[in-house]
Amino acid sequence: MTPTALAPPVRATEPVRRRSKLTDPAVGVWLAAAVVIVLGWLIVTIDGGSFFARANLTTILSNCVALGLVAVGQSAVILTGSLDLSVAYLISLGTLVAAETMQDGSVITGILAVLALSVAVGLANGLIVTGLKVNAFIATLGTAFILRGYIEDNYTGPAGQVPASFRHLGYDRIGPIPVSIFLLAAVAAAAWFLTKRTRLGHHMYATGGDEHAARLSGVRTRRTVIIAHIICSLCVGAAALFLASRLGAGAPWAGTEARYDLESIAAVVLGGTALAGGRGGVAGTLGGVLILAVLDSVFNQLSVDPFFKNVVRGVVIIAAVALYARRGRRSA
Amino acid sequence: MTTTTAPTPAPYKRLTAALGTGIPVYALLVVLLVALAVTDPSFYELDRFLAFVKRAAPLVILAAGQYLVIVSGEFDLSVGAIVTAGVVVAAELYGSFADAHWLVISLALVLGGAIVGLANGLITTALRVPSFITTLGMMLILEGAVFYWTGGSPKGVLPEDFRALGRNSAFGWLPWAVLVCLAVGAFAVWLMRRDFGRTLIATGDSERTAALSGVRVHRVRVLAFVLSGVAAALAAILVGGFSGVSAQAGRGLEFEAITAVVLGGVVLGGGRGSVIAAMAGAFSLQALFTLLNLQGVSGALESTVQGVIVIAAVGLGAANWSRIRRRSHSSGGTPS
Amino acid sequence: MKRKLLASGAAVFAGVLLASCSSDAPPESPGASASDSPDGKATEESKFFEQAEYDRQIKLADVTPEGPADKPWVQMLEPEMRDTAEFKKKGGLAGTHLCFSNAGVFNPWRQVGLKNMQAEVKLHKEITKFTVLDAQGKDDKQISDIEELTGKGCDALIVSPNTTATLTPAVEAACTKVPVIVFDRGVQTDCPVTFINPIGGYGYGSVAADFLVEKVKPKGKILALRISPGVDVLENRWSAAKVAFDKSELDVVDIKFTEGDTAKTKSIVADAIARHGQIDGVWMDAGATSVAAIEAFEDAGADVPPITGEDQQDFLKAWKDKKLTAIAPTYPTFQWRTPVIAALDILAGKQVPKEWKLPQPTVTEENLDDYLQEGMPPLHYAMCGCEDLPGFPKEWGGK
Amino acid sequence: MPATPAPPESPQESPGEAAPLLTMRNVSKSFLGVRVLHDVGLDLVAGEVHALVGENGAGKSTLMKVLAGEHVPDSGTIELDGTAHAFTHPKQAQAAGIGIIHQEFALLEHRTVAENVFLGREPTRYGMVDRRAMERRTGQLLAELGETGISPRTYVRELSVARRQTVEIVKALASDVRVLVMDEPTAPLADHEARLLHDLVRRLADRGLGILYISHRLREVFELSGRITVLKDGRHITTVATAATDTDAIVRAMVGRDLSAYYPPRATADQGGEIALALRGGRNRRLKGIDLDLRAGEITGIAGLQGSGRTSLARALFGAAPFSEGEMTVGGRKLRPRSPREAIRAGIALVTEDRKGEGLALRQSVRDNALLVTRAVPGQQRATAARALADLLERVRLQARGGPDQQVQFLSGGNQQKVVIAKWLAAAPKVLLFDEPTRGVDVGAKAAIHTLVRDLAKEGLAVLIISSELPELIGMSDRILVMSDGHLAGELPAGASEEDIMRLATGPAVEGSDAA
Repeated sequence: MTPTALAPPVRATEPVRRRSKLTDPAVGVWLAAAVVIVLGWLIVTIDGGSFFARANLTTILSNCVALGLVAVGQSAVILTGSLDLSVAYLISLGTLVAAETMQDGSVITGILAVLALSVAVGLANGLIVTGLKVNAFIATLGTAFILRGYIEDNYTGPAGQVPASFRHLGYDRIGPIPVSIFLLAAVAAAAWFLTKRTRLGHHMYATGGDEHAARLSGVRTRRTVIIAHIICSLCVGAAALFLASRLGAGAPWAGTEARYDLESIAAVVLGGTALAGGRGGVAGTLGGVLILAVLDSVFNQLSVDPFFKNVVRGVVIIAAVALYARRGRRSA
Repeated sequence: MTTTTAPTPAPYKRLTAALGTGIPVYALLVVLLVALAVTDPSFYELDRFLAFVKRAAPLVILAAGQYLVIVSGEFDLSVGAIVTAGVVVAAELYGSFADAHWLVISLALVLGGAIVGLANGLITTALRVPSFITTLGMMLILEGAVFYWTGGSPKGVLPEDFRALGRNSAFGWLPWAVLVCLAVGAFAVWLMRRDFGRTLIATGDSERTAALSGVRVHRVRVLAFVLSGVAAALAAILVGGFSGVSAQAGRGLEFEAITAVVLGGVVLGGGRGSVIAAMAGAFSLQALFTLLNLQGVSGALESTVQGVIVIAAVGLGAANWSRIRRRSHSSGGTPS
Repeated sequence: MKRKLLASGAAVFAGVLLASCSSDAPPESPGASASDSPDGKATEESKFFEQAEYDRQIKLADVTPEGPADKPWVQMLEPEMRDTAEFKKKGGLAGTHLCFSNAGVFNPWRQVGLKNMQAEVKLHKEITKFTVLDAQGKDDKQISDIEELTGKGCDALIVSPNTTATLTPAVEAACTKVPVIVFDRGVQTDCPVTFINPIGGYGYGSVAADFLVEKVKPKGKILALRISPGVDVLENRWSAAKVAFDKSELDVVDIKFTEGDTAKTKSIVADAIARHGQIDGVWMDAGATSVAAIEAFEDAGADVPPITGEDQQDFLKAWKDKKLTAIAPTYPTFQWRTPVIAALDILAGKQVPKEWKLPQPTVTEENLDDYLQEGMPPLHYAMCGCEDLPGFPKEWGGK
Repeated sequence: MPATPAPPESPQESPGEAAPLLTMRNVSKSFLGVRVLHDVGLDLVAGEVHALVGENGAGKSTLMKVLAGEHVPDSGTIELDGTAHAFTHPKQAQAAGIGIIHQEFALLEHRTVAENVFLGREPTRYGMVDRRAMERRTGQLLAELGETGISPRTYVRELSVARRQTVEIVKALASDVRVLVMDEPTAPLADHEARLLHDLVRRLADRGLGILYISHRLREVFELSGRITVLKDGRHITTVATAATDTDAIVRAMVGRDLSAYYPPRATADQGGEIALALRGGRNRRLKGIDLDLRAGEITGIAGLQGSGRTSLARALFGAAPFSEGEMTVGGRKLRPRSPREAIRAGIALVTEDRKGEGLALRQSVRDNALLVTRAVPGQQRATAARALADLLERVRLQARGGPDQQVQFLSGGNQQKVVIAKWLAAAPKVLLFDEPTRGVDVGAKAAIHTLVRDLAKEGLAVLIISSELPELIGMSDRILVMSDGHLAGELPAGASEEDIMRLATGPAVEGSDAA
């Protein structure tokens, strides 16, 4: 199986025969991803490394998982015209809750606990955005601060411990494919199904596209936004579970050090979803995530200076989005 | 098309016209200042208060710059990185030219800020990249580039004459930072009254209208970004002066600045809000931090309190105007 | 949605149980101490204070190290040597490939350290390849990095863990494939061939605290400035200091987190002075912001009270210029040289200590001048033991 | 005027013996303390077209939004088939069988027609949205309306205004409505499209729908409706059978006074003013070689169907969608504007058809809007404009409660249009281009604007008016150019008949995509 194996969503674009297939960002993103992979392979090979070595593939894929899960959730909210900056701290808290409940409870209770936490936070975000009409940017930034305070006040370091059985999620692999990819695939598929195939999904696109019009058409826009936030948090919860199984314990900075908040947004936009909402989708997002993961792996192979990495990442993100803008203009 | 909006009574309108959407922030500021007085009566002794203003200065300046960008309908997430870069670069420059005149270095920083802003602006307008992404990328680039250049930490020290602006006082009692802050504030207010300011807001409100009225929307926006970059550079000079070399001088400042602006009732998405309110937002934020320090709130809990208050304040602001905002389909992207 | 997620989750587990044909997970049990705080959300004491370890470190402080006094990075305290024949590299050391998984270079301490290590590698012709992967402070990435490195045919793997608890599984996995050397932070397993670190956080914290206890008059108000919560090394320093303060007459009036932000530090100190009238002593868990703290006192027109810092040049300079009452316990960066040396010893089959304890010198009034080096950058760490390394001082930013 | 709570029930007034399908009684609504509906009542019988007329601010839209469940009335009752309803969300109104066609389209540009039509009530199978069913049904509905040009899979962004209008109607029909409210459905349509719509409306009525028809175009009101209800200042003035009244009576009821002269007398003396703007062989993607002279003091009307290139011509002259070839001289100077800025510098002004999107910065004050052009393109007027603002607003007869500081979003359509005109007058232009100058403007304001435009011409401005409303065009223009398929199909003298115009307009023309 090649990396594209983690992309059932791509098929999304096929059954729906649309004139604008070419302008569908997802396609472009996956093409871009393919290009990046080929280039990466060339560069690494020239450098004398082996890009398609098992270890490397595994690394790339497992690096996709955490960011992928978060980004899928993030695309749900961004599609709906909102935004979530609280994901990073939710991840941290998630890993802690997971590790602690699993330590003196069963794995299932741990999972349930994390998902419950996620629902709560998502609900809070949604209510603040729709109820108090606080701009999503500020609202979720606020929740982020609140979570952060809670974490720093209650945790002074890694806490809890996940049972070995749960670790399989983080470490096992089938051939080069880490099983955690299937978690991502499952969640992504669910999210894709939800956004593309259900009424809720249609309403999400509508709300993101034109909140006023959607409301006039009888869409319960507030409810939609709230649900979108809950979906997002649930995906983040999944990411937290994965990280917990990978780290073996809960870490107060699991989410923040990796800057999952901004990274996920970058991935989503990289995946061709419009920040304004109403356009794009999960399929593209996964492509964006893959691109970032491949870049990282290439940097690793060439052991690029970590500071220089950031420069390249920044350039790539801007350049990619600039390209979409051009495509959009031509096709429009 | 017939009017879809309900007529509103005159006095109400005049009030809003006078205070803009900033009423809640002024209220918040007053409350916080009173709270400060209660917590620590000596807070209003001249030097203490000036020290407070001095401390707030960088954020206020950042807020002013950020306001220009936000009111034109964009974002600038790169200001924090600009501040960090500014401080580090200054130190690095002094590392190589130990006896450079402080004015030269400062101008170099301001120029640098302007260039970064220019890049942000051009990428956003000419290349049509959403400013959120442009400036996010710029943030990564700046942080990466600066540390790549300095190998992680600056090699020079900031001499006293450079630091005077951020640290010392004129006539022994009036901190230079306060003067700079006042100057920037005055300039910002003046600017917003000028043609540039008005066309800038109009652009943020309706880009097409502005364009069809002869506004060079791209140029106006780019200029906003440039000014924001310059403001960030000034903030860098003050921060560097105030607290010396630090590899993380500007960490999180971009969010603080945006929060401040939004606290000031400025609508993300553009076209709404006053620069004074935005700066008041910055003062409120700083007052909040100070209050939390003086109250001796457990270091860890501070951020929680901060989060709650920010949400509450903005929520209050939104609530006040929600009726109106729902009618004018705000481009802020927040479903209401 | 929730149901779907659960379902998918369950599916995954099923899949795992069936198809765990291969696992990079360690054999079993990640070592206990991640769970040594039953409720997990531990207060500093229960989680970060272990009496035994504390006593040990206090004792070690007075032990005279074995080895050349002029080369502290090869000295050892109370070593119990272990045999390493099993790791002896076939065909001699020539063409050795060393690998290093670094937590990151996100602060000057690590930057100086990394330079030390790279320079040390240059000293040894037999090392022909030195691969460094930087995790940029992400546990998840470091885990992947370690997995990746174990697949790169390294002769030995040096690990500087980003987090103690969370890196344990990855290191355990690596141990089964290649000799592992861990330094700076430990991991909760004894599988690495050797674990290199200085005396440690308790030593650091108590040295600083004892200094204040001695210099500050009883009932004196102490301000404790900490970088950020949750960093084990720093937590240890604080918990040790707390012990000392609790024993003393001193009154710790404020414990604040500066996040290493100098501006925030100045604000905090200024407000503390305003709030408590005066501050009689400042304890710091790291030197990064000590100069800012000093300035805050100056700006407030108050005398700088006894203060503790670290061996960074800017602090030492301020200390000397302003004739402060100060002390600088260190967490020496020369420890970054040791792993390379250790690796070569191991590959040569020489004995190495099971736990390689390095000395942890303290900068005091007396030896201040030895460590204050003209022309070195402000954030350079004096205790780098890098003076004899190739490229000094240029590589370290000095002139 | 006395407020008559419930409409007078007398045989000749309510056709069809049937009990009313919809009855609204004593509906009152206030915003921020201002009462905008006073005990308004209204009833609707199945199969009738009931016209609702009144000036802007009369409360038509508010009443409609109450019915749609967008506003919750302070008091009053709504009965459908005798069962009372209290709607709090559009969804409930929909469920009850009330369909609304808003004048601002509630369509999502980036979704397909089908997705739009079924938005909010997508059919599902096994929890999945049933695209096929959706598209099939949409196809049927479109067919029923005789609209075959639209595929259910097309994206709305690819449709012309007229077709979006159709989609809106289909959208309303998709949920089986019994009451259909249409708020100025013909406003964005050209006359022949409007006629198609009228037929459609009649057919819908014949199907037994009750149709509430809001419009400013009295002519169509008289063509279509069975009864007319007049609102003024949020009060119910009267409900009469259309057969039993005439235009003047209705206008009197609406305005409260006589509007004897709809159109100001045409100028005669200055027919031969010198040429202010000359265009030769103007071409671009939409325009195929246009020759045009605009004379000072003359009002030139441009007629044509949607997509005939009327708007494209105006935008090209204004540099917003420039000519790719052709010669243009403005005030004797050779200049083919490549940007609005250049055009403005040369003294050209354009009042666009999309007032809210292109004419105004809605959240800004009247002052800021009025001065926008002079601020953006500082010229010699720059200094004077700010000082002369008061006179300027006086001149356009702006009525704004809050004075120059009022946000324009709170002004009526008419006053908003006056602000737009003021904005351009501030820049002292020589050539004034109007695209649909009175769209969505109520009768009173219309007259004011017409007079103003005529005065401006008298003062020596060269004026060009594009309008889909032929009476307006004929009433205002000194000569009429008819466009068709991107070129000038012909020129007609003042007072030409609608038939002549339509003949030229619909001649060889092929309906292309909309130019707006």
